[in-house]
Amino acid sequence: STAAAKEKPVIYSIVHGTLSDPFWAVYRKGLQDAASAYGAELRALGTEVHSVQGEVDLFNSALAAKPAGIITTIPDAAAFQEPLERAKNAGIPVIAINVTDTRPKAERDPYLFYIGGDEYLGGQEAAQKVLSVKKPAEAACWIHEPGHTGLEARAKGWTDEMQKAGIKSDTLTFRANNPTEAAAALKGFLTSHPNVDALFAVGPPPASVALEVLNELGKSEKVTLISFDLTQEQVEAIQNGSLLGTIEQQQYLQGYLGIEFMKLYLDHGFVPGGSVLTGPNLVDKANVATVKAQVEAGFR
Amino acid sequence: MTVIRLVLARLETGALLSALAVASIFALWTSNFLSLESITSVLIVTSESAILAIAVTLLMIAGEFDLSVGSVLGLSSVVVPLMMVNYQVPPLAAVMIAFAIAVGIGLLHGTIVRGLRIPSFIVTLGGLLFWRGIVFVITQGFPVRVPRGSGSLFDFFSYRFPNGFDVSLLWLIAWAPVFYVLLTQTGFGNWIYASGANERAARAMGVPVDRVRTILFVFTSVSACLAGLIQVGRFGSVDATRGQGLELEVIAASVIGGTSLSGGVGSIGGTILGCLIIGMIRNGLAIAGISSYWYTAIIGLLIVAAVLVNKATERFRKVAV
Amino acid sequence: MTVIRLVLARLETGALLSALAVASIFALWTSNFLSLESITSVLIVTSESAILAIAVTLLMIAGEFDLSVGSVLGLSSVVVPLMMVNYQVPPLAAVMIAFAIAVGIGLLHGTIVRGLRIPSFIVTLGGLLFWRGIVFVITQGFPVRVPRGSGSLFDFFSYRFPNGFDVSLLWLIAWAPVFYVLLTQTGFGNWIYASGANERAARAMGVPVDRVRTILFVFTSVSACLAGLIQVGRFGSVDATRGQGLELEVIAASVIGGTSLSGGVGSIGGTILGCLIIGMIRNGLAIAGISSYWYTAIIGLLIVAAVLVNKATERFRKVAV
Amino acid sequence: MNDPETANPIPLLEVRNIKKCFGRVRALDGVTFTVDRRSVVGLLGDNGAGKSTLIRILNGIYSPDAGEILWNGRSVHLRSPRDASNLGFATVYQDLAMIDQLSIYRNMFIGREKNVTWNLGPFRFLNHKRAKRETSAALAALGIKIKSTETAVEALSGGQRQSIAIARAVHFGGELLILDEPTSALSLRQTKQVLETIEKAREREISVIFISHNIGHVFEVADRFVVLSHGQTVANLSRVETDENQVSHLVREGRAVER
Amino acid sequence: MNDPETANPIPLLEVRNIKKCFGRVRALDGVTFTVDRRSVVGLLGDNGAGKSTLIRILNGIYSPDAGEILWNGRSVHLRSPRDASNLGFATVYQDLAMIDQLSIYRNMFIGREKNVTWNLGPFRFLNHKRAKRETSAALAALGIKIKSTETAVEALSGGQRQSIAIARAVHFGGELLILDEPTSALSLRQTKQVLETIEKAREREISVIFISHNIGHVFEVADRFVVLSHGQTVANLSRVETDENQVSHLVREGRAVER
Ligand SMILES: Nc1ncnc2c1ncn2[C@@H]1O[C@H](COP(=O)(O)OP(=O)(O)OP(=O)(O)O)[C@@H](O)[C@H]1O
Ligand SMILES: Nc1ncnc2c1ncn2[C@@H]1O[C@H](COP(=O)(O)OP(=O)(O)OP(=O)(O)O)[C@@H](O)[C@H]1O
Ligand SMILES: [Mg+2]
Ligand SMILES: [Mg+2]
Repeated sequence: STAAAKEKPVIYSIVHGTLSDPFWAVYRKGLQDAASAYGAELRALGTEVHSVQGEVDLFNSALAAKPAGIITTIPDAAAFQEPLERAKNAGIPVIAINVTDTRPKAERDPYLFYIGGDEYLGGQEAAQKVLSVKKPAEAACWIHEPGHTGLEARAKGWTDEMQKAGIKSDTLTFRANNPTEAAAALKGFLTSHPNVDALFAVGPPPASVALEVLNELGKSEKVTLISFDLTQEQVEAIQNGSLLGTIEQQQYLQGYLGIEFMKLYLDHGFVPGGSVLTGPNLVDKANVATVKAQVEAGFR
Repeated sequence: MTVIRLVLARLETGALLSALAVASIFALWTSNFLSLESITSVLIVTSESAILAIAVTLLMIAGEFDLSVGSVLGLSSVVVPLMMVNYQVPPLAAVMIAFAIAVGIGLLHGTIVRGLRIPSFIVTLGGLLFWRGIVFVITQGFPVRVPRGSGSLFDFFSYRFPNGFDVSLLWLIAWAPVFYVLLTQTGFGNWIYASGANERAARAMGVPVDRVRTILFVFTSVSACLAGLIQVGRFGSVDATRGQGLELEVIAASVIGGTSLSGGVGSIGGTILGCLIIGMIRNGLAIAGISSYWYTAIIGLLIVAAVLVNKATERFRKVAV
Repeated sequence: MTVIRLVLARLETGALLSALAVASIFALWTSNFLSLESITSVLIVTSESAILAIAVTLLMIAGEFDLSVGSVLGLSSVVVPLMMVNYQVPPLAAVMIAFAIAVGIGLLHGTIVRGLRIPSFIVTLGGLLFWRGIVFVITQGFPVRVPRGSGSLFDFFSYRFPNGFDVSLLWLIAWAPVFYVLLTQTGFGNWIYASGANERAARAMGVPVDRVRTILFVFTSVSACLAGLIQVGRFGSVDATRGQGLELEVIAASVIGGTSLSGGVGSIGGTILGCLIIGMIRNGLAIAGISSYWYTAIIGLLIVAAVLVNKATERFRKVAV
Repeated sequence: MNDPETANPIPLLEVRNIKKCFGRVRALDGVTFTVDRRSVVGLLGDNGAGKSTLIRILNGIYSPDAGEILWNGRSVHLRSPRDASNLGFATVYQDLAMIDQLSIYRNMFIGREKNVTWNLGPFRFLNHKRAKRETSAALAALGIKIKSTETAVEALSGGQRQSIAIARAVHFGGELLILDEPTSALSLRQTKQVLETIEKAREREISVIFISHNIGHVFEVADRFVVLSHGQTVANLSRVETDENQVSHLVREGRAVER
Repeated sequence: MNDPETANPIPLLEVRNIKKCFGRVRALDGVTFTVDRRSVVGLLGDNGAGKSTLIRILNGIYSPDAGEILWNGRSVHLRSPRDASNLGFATVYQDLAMIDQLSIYRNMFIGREKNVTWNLGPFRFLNHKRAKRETSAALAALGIKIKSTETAVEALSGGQRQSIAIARAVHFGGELLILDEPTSALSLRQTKQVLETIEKAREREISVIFISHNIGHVFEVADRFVVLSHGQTVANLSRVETDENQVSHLVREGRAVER
């Protein structure tokens, strides 16, 4: 068995944000579950704050460790071009997850294939869901980490879709690390924009703050709130109606499939025909009951 | 005349003028800034950050920094609900344990700074990373649901009255005078000023500088814990990033309130006003409808402008502590 | 004996010992730490941050802080490709404009600090927020890509040789000695130390403290610009968060390298070693595959430990600048 | 006080063979002398002789490399100025050691707050009024005129600062008053007052170590003259054994007159 | 130097009716005196009389509330110590103003680096060797013995520090040397050397303003005695007009003897 343990392939996973983010926690669980199922040695790394540069530096370090394979997000195709080429030259296979280079295969960065969702589509879907229940007088979308490419893409999907429907949508850029401050700012915004009756929170931290603020202002009815990703709090909010729904990427799959596909590639050279899409997936009152237990168990 | 002179002479006066200037700008700019809703939300923000910033101010007066407060706040915010949910620890016990941990962390920081003579900046930068890492280890990154059923306990930290005010304001009203008296009316307060203004002379005069600073490290950790608990009660869940970036903001509030980065100068009132100024700027801009990409830039401008008002009136203030 | 004494006496020696300690730990721990791949990637990271940290060190020796460097780095990184893409500005001109903007920002910060007597902490905290805000405004939050055709120009800042080394290392090798000579071999260097060690005495001795500091604010901005352009060259694109959080990291590198937060003490060599230490810790932990749970916590521990090695050998060093 | 016999053989303070090096500089290289009860010892020596270093050692700021300090006949280890002040030392340092930014009256009571506190249960609070009053009184006793005790020390003239440091030491003076060049910045008038204060201290059973380069001043008050040179005690003479000229010569040459 | 006539009626420095208040403290309340070429002016006064404040004004550290300073007959505005040193003032401040952490030789040349630089195209570099050599020479000229000029100033004794400050001022001394209590921490031997240095300066056509509380020392070298009291000039006497007793009395009482 010691020989088998030595055989365990080392697989790195690298993401462009802090793994202490709730989103990545679920992803990590997918990684771990698959790693123990398939006998891989997992090394999951993330930056301390959202940082493409920090991620590339981690990627370079991972290359130096000469692992069997790397699973990475590609938040910026240009920044990853050179490192990915080096990985290719070194014969280290790379699977992209979560965000990627969207160019056609011939032009894009050299990696095997992509497992993930599409942030922009997710934003659009959030807007469509809101539009399916009402036509907002004015809308807004809250990015808690301005400049974070994935979040910006979600916001853009929402804003574009709202604009198509002829609805003005503001973008808020308050940070949510200090929820009290964020709450005060959101209240200020809602005071100065009394017509806003649809709000898109691009992740769990702003969703949590928005739920509390709307509740305190007594505007839970008036302002339709929709969000991204899933936490227990969001599930409960969907159940009690204060949250219309949430878009998720099923990021557990990104982690689990990342390891699984990497193992399959390493053992047998399998490569799927195209991208494996794990999202976007809408969770609303209709299906929330089915995901609730999953959320509590850390799968969503 | 003498009264005016005396008022103008106080360190807090500059911060007060800055605060008034900021308030006037927003009151003129937007009609809603003086609404009850807006005032209460500014006060809630101010109370929370001031509870923390006051302790940080004392430490800065004594000539040291604590960069770890954000992480310690995160740790205590996470530990309490986690203990209650996962280990069925009774709420009160969980809170006591959190405070005990905070005391331990403060003692640890103080002891390393003092015993190993490593600059507090490095020790607490290490703390910033280490305690954040610990939060991550114990939560595995998952947000922790706050058991609201136990509302009764968290109400103690952050109950919201029907008129919109929050218990946190009462905490500040209770907390600030204690530190004010400590700083201005006790020998320990003397020692705080002396340690920061001239460490060598303070030692020569018999001030136990190391002990003073260690106690203040405990104060900052305990204040971070309290501020964390106040926040926990208000929002339904805590994630592992809670409190990130807070260290710079509380130092900024202190400095806006007149605290010197090189030690020896500062006041409780000034710091509270500094927190108020930051709170008003954030809230006022949002009310004024500046919420988008300009938001960050304009906060930067207004912070400098606020301190400018303070400086412009400084020459009237020339009385020693 | 005397040689050993002289070497031990230097400020850099402590940082060197810390660096060796960190390198040994990782070399023993993981087999790949000393591979070419690993060494080059540490050197790239070190060069980029050291170019910036050196200027920050000079400013800290002169007794001031610059918190805005991360934002200025972000701004100049964004401005160059943006001008090239949106306004068809020729690459060289775009780079010149970026440097001109950096000079302007440095002068502005220096002038506000000096003319309005606002603490540099506040001015550059304002700068941190303001310039970052401007980046958000001009990019609207989206990354900017560097036009490929212009590769030749950016190769000048960051070209990776086939053996893995990068031009940025040459920049550091060119940049560091200039500042080293400036600090140790010129009158201006004397003034830098004097301004930070005892501002009042420096003025009385005829040192133009304000001018010295203003020039150093320009240096930090220009260095941030250079570091930004090197990164643009390396990544081929910029996002709006580029450089966020960098201010604390470069200050930490300086302090690890022996720079005092209260001014008057510091060295170029120490700072480069400080950057190297941080770079090695990050790289080494990644190569060792430390569970991401513990990653952050262990960085914190190692930073404190690195400074501890430095301090443990301090008593051998007692020679003035 | 413990031993009120007049012919007490145990001196108040005994310094035995103290040594202290800074790197390769031997600041103190075997200093030995005693301070009797109710006596004023003049400590003399050229610049850099080691006088201030000795004073710092007596206050626990530096620890000696070798040697022993006996207080009332018992060996003591001084680890900080706090230890020294608990024993009953009160010192005016050559570099004064005051907190420039703080007011005069706060400087007066830093580290000595218990003298002006009132208690509320377990808590002790400063009595600012009393602190100011006592400060004014202490300054007046030394003949120092200062408008307000709320002035910051940094706003004072060199001599005024020095006066305050002396007032502080004298006010709390326990059993041993240590004055390291206390009159260097003082005007003639102030200096006279300080010399009188030293005389009065002796009358109040307080012993004094008095350092000065003005041998005339030292002669006005001291009972005993200890001369240091290059860190060594080169002379230890009682008033009756010597005269100003001999002492001057010893200080200048670092050794006795060749006979 | 501009005007080598011996019977020049224009004094080197003229201070006219200078006033300076700090809040409600009138530190200077109309000070007027002149410094002739090749003369030593003794500036005297009780503690807090305003002497150091005047020196700081002459160095552009404070700006006067009223009054005028004439240099070679022309009115000058001093905005910083740099201005003053460009005019040709060299000052020893009462609080010494040195950079403790830096070495002796660096302290010697701070703000005066151009004296020890070598040029490479447009760039100027410090010549450390020369700086150390010149420092050693300057110290030796004052009879100061210090092992290494690389020692940090903070490691020096009080008197050694003061000697370095004097050496610095004397070494660069332009046309006016301003010494604010330069001998307060010096031993007899050092003091003598400083007084001799003052004499020599006068011979080298350098004028001196000398502040001290030791009237004996002032009498050894000064040609003229200016006495301040409560910020006002209460006497301005040439050596021939007065004696030590009268000056002592003036300093002590702040006014002339009642006749
Ligand atoms: N911290 C230190 N580090 C290194 N050397 C020191 C230190 N303190 C004092 N010295 C050296 O020790 C010697 C004695 O210094 P000390 O201050 O005791 O002299 P002193 O007798 O008080 O002289 P003065 O009359 O000038 O005050 C001097 O040569 C001085 O340079
Ligand atoms: N920065 C300041 N702020 C307020 N008051 C000051 C300041 N500087 C000096 N003073 C006051 O001005 C007066 C004159 O002080 P100055 O230092 O000129 O006296 P001096 O003649 O040099 O005395 P000494 O002989 O003691 O050195 C003093 O009463 C002092 O308290
Ligand atoms: Mg001495
Ligand atoms: Mg004076």
